[in-house]
Amino acid sequence: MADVLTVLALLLVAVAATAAVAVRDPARQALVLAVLGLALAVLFTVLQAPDVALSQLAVGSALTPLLILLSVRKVRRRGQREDGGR
Amino acid sequence: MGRAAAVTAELLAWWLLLMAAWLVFISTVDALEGFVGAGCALLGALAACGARRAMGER
Amino acid sequence: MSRRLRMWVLAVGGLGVAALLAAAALRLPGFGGDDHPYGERAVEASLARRTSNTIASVNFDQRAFDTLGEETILFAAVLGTVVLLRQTRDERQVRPAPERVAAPVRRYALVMLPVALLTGLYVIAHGQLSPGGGFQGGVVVATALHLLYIGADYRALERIRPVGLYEVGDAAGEAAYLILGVAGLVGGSAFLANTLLPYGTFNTLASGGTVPLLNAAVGMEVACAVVVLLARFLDQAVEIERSTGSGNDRGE
Amino acid sequence: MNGWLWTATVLLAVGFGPVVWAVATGPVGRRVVAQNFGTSAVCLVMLLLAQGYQRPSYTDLALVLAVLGPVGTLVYARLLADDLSPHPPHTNLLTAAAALATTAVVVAVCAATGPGRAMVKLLVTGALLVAGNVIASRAVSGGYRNAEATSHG
Repeated sequence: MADVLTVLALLLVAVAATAAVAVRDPARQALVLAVLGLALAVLFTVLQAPDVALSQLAVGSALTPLLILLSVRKVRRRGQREDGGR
Repeated sequence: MGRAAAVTAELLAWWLLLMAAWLVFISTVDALEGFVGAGCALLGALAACGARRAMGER
Repeated sequence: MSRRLRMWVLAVGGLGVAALLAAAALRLPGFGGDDHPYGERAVEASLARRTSNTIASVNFDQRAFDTLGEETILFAAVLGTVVLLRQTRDERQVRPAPERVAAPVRRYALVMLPVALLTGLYVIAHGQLSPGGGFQGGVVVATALHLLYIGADYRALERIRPVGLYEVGDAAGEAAYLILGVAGLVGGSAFLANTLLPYGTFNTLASGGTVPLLNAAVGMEVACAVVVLLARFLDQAVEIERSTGSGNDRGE
Repeated sequence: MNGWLWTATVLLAVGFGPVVWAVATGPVGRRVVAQNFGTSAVCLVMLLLAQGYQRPSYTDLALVLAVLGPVGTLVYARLLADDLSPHPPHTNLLTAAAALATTAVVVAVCAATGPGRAMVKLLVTGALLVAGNVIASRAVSGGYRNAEATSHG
């Protein structure tokens, strides 16, 4: 009966991944990617791969959002410059 | 003289706190773990003091 | 090469890959069964060299050459980012404005910076004992430094993080990994072979021969590489802007 | 599947399931709050799995998540400030729920591991998680912004 946990983890990853693709705005996508990272970390732990889960947690919880949101900020500031800035 | 004492005191406080955290984190305690922990705790203490000073004078 | 033709080439290629994948999957041992030909050999070799974390043994001992490739990929990626995100002639650097951050968040960042740094170093040092290693720990160390950007502003972070030093650290980490590999060669066995150091006693920090050293080298390289990467992203997002623009918009 | 794994399954389904839905829909404020709660839920699931699989080394995952999770939420609070400030989300209820769940799980797992350094490590992880969660959710819900009436730098 250990499959219940595996199936649930797989289901959460599938739903989170679909949501990550469905969300189009980059800033919101960064949030969904963070939650997808958490779901993947749970799946890797359930499948007894803690090193991979730790890599996913280390990168996905703070580094990826920072990179994405800094890029969004750069594009937004450049966008404001085009239409006359603030 | 006061400032240097204050900085070393803060450095020492951070070092002790981080050394305690290291001893809690590791599973088996032995001499080498202690040395490596002392080194890492010192690095952490230096970073803590540097960060506080960098954040202080803005 | 019309669009339709390209679609057909894609379809044929995709079909071939699908067929190969299906054929391979059919011959895999059952999910959750107890028949692990590769796993048993890896664990056997890992225990022979007294490395309790088999993944670290596979990463840094049995297939250390692949990890050299992974590490160089990260090094090259950061190098590419540094080149792409450099400041071009028509851009200028603006001093970042001080950002007012609430006191509790500032105190939290000040307390968590050393704790996160220590956690990262702990994960690097115990790579061959418990889950973790150079890559994971390096990222945690790099993220710890950036708590200063979150707790205060980019000016405070720049004061404590000389980028040149981290670029040297990045290269030094990569070089250390190579030197350890050549040391194996000089020591009479093969490149990156784990025959140099004694294997030590099981489940202690000094176990696993060169695995902890390779872990430390990768940890240093990854930490410095991520700091350099984030430095370039922060520069572009906060400081660099087009000088021909209205000009009064100061980066914050 | 011992009791710990069943609890982890229930917490995953009840705690983390709605988070995945809440982070994919609705206003940005609620999404950041959902991400913050998701971090706590998964950290607790990691502690339960570590106990369920009888592998104390898995608690390192919960420790790293307790350290980096709130940092991720603070990154959102900092870089999405423009989207969050018009109508900040209210998070007190959720933070209280997270703190309660954390205390319950940490106490249960500590009772199972027995006194010693391992228990201190669990307590440290729990404390880091609760502190990070409280501060991150206060930062997200603008609890500090009007308190100091800081100029929007």
